[in-house]
Amino acid sequence: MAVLLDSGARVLVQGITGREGSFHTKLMLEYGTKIVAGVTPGKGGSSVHGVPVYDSVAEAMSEHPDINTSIVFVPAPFAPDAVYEAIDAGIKLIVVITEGIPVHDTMRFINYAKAKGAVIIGPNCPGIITPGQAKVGIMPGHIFKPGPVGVVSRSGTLTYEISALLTKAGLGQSTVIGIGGDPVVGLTFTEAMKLYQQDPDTEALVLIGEIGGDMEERAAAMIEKGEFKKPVVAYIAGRTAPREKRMGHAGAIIMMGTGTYESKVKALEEAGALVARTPFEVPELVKKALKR
Amino acid sequence: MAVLLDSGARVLVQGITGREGSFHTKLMLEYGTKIVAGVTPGKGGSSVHGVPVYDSVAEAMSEHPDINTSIVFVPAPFAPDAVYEAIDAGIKLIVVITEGIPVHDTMRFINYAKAKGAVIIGPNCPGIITPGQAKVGIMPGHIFKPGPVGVVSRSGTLTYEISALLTKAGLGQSTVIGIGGDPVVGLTFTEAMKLYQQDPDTEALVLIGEIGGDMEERAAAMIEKGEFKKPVVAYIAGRTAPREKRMGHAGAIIMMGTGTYESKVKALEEAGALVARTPFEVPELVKKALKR
Amino acid sequence: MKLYEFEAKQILAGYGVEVPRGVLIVKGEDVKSKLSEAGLRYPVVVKSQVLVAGRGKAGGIRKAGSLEEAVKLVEELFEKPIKGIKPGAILVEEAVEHEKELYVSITIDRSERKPIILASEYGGVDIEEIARERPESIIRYHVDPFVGLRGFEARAIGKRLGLRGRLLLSFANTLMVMYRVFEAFDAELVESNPLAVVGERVVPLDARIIVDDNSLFRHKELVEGRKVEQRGELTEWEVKARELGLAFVELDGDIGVIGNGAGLTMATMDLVYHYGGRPANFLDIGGGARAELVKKAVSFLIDFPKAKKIFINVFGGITRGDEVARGIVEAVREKGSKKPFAVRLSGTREEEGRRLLKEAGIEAFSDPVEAVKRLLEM
Amino acid sequence: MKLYEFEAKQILAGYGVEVPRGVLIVKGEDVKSKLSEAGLRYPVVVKSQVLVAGRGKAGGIRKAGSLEEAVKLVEELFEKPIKGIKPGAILVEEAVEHEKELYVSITIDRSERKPIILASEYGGVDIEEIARERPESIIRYHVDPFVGLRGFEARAIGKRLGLRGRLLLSFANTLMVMYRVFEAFDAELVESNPLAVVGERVVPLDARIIVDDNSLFRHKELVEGRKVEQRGELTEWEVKARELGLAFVELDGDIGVIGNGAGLTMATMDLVYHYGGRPANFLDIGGGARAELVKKAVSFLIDFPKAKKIFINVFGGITRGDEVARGIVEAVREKGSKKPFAVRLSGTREEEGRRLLKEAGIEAFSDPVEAVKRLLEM
Repeated sequence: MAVLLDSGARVLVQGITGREGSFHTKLMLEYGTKIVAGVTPGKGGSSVHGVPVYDSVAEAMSEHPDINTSIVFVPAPFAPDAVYEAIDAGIKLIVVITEGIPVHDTMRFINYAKAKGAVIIGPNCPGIITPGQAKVGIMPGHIFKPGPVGVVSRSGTLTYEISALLTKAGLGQSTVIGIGGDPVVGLTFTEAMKLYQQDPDTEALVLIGEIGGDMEERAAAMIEKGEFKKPVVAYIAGRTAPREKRMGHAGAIIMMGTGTYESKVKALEEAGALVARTPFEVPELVKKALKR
Repeated sequence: MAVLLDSGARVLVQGITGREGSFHTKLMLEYGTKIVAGVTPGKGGSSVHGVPVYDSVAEAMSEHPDINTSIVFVPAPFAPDAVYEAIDAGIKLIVVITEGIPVHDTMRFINYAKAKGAVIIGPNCPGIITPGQAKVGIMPGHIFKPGPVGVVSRSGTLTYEISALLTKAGLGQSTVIGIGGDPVVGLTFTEAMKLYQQDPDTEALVLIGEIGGDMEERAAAMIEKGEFKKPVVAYIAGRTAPREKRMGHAGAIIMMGTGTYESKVKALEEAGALVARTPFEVPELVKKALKR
Repeated sequence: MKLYEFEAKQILAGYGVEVPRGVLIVKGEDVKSKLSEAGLRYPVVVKSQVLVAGRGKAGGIRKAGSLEEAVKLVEELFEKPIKGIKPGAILVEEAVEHEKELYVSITIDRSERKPIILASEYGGVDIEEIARERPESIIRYHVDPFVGLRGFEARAIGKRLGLRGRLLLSFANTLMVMYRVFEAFDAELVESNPLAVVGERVVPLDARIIVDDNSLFRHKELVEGRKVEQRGELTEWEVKARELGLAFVELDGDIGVIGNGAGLTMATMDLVYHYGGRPANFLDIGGGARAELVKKAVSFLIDFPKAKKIFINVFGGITRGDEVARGIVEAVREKGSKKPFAVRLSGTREEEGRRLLKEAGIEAFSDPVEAVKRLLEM
Repeated sequence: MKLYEFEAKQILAGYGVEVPRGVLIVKGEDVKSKLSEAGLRYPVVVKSQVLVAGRGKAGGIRKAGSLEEAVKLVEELFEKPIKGIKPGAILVEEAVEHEKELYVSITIDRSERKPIILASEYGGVDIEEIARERPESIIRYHVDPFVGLRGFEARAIGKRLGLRGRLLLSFANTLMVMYRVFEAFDAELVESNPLAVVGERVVPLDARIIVDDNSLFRHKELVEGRKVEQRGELTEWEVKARELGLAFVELDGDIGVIGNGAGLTMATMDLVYHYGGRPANFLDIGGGARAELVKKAVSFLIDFPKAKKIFINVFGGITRGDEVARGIVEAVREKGSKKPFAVRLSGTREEEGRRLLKEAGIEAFSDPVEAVKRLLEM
């Protein structure tokens, strides 16, 4: 087992003929991910790195009914449509790499996905990897190795940095999920934690947060309530970062006391998580947590 | 029993302070309908013919939790909002008298009602009456009397004409429903027929149709398939009427062979219904049907 | 409200759809200078802007190879009535060479209570015949009115039409725009026939939009400041009735008919027909009519030359018999009409109403069958 | 993109909301003649059009009792920087006498992934304090993004604010318009504070709209042809960076920072801080950066006077170390910079990259902790 993604994944690449889509299809294939089909409207009939390309998800599904996962590289103006198409075709895990999607669109397709029982990772995310089994994303595969540590992160390169540190320290990963950096994302920390809680392969969780939003505070509340029982090591980026763009009074009223570096660290520490001061402390704290 | 409406109805009048709403509240009360509250936004706290008026359906419901039926007299631009409000408040039978509602609005709130399990009668309809028990509509009450004949009709005044003829002929009515004259209505002939089929008080059904649309053909198909087993007497208005406004080729393609006086009469007769040539033949045919 | 072809195309173009290059010439404008200034490439298509169906077969669409020919044709078409209607404007467009004609429309499916898209790869003038003969060749696709049409659905429809590559994307884009217009304008119909295939693009050679009359309160921009007055397929008397606010439709017979409620009015016409008469019109005074409205309707039928006799059938639920009677009496008195009348009055204050009518010398009945039989004998 | 108050009010007025009568004076226009022509009723409120928060408390909103006073104030405000920013335009509006100030806004609740309406009967400058002290006094209402806000919901919110009668309807109507604007403009925020109660109506005395930058591709009308240039709260160097297409934010310290990826860049700044330094900026070159972009970013920091030393931290997943190194070397060579540098390079071709840097005399590391410690010692 693992979280959301294992060797059973049969992957569709939406936007496969684009520069990014094509490049990462190659890298995912090299990693061993079973990519069975791609979609680019109007380019049906061609192929990319040996992967057949279709005009629509429905056509890809009818030729490859085993598809259960999709990754979206479609440019922002058309990405929401690609997500709806995947949802309506019955795909239950959809990873949206695309950045720059208008937040109203994201909000809508996430609500739609929820109603239809599909999980969205992203948008504007590096994707998901279960080391040694499958990679559905754009992360460099070689820095990961299988092991007992779950990683869930709001940041891309910081995920790579910390995963590489874990690997170097001999701490492999169960599943690593980059949930994406947009204000509104599909899978949240707490939703991911529910999955990690149930995953027997995950013994500890590394949570990589950022200032802004209240996802870290919600994660802390979940630990506090005893709904997440595994040890958690957190790192929060942005201690010295400029404040986010001010969203009028509304932003202040909604966030009221949350969203800052201090509030996040405080909430997590009070809930019993170990909070690293630099990314380089993470492996040490994970070792400490696992020994407890 | 009866169809959709009996003496257990506790009725809310939406748009109660308007000319029509107030006038018909009086007539419905005189008929014995239990009207417990009215709503007109901004006029909460007043009363109409002794019925308390509230600003919102939610407020009316919290004071009168027994409300189970609503009748809407709100002017067209605001009527859809009133319908949504009634649906969201959990009312399961909503009679929309208002005429002139844009069809896109109607289409939306009917789909919404269906998803929420509410029945909409109308819009642009005379309403529903179960003689001797309750009247939720604008029909003249005195022309109806209790009895074994169900009546379902697309036309207002024609319903009165034919019901009065039935009453004069000693044929009382179980429940009379005017489903409304708009192109898109909530309760359709076939949906009403499913209810009449299950109603032990209804022994025969009078179906008053019009040219246009294919509701009569669908009713015929339902009889044909044996899904409606009670005798049906139909009258179709519009034998000499001008064709409907032509909806481009699309209208012709959708209707293809249905929608005319001839197609409706043929379909109904082939399914075994008795079709009256004038409204005045209806009572006689009902008597004939009941004797079989 | 039916929009003219040029209006429909302007709307589509405003949403980014490529339409043929052209110029609109409104009646009274200088045809030659307008055409010269437009700098069109010839040949052009000269199209009479009328709202009647079958315009092409009736000679309202012609081709011109040169400016001179186009000027002549425009002037000719201004004088040519199409099904009785002379155009208020002519649209002159560059002819578009194309390989194929598609059909596509969005309308409301009354039964499903949802928007429906109809599409066919066999577009053009014979689309209805094709729909009759090969109904399976027409694609029918329902849209969820809350979610709207999405791009992949539009492409799936295009694919089923046999379109591929860039042409598929052009079709899907056009269909998406049509759906946006369908929603934005509260349309009962958005249609393009033919939607031409031109290389890797689709171009609407014709376009129709019908806006829901009930929605006009929120589309004032469509009603106000129109370049070309709306008349549609209305006859002279229908236009007059509309100005008076009467729900009137002209028919071929000679018995004038007034009823209250559309269903009862239709049934009244049917009754006339059943007993051997021919209705001259449909005129519905609705529910709860006051004396004034009745007077207006009756006066109108007295003036309407096709109506040789007049049959009024009112079943008064809420409508008061005395009000109806007063309206009739006043109209007859004022107009000094000699047309034979029969009035059926039932419901509230029916006796009083009948008494008033009898006093004025108008035959009044409680049974409409008796009334119509008597009228036809007169 | 933050819209100016006058833009937000124009939009609301376009949807039928009553806003105070006023006139916009753009820098360079003749203040006196513009104000005279406007024919406003005095007293008026003179409002500096800047995009910074706390404009009122900073003296950007003043009252004038006469034309002369208003002219003087406008000229004064044009020269008065608000938090470092001088306005490009001044809005002069008739003062509106009112009984009460409400607060209302629509934004996106990230956690619920739904639009949320916030409303309070205690609007005005102290709304955030009220939210802190009496959070229960703030109404929070989530909207289904597919169904949208409906009138009865807007009225229910108004009722909870204690509004009644026509005032309730006016509030609900204004809130409905705000929601329509929120949707139509892809807004991250639509806010009115205060929303004044004036007899039986509400009038927005201030309005803010923030449009999602990601959506600007479909709101070209907002970007093109603006009356007043957008600068917002950006500093001089932030404006320069934006023109160069760099994701740069100015801070208070003296260590210039470049990273790839927002998270890693923030972590890099935090690392500098952790070891006793103070970051001078945030500069994210993103994933897969080429030599050219690196060169541009490094050159920018060389020019940026606040950055006394420069720390570059690149974890190359896809980014190639040699490309990064080449960019750095070229920038240093071209600028002839003497600023101390430390570069951490990991990932693809890291050895080659470090070799290139060493050859150019720039210290290169694989461990960022080592790198930052070394830089701070220099």
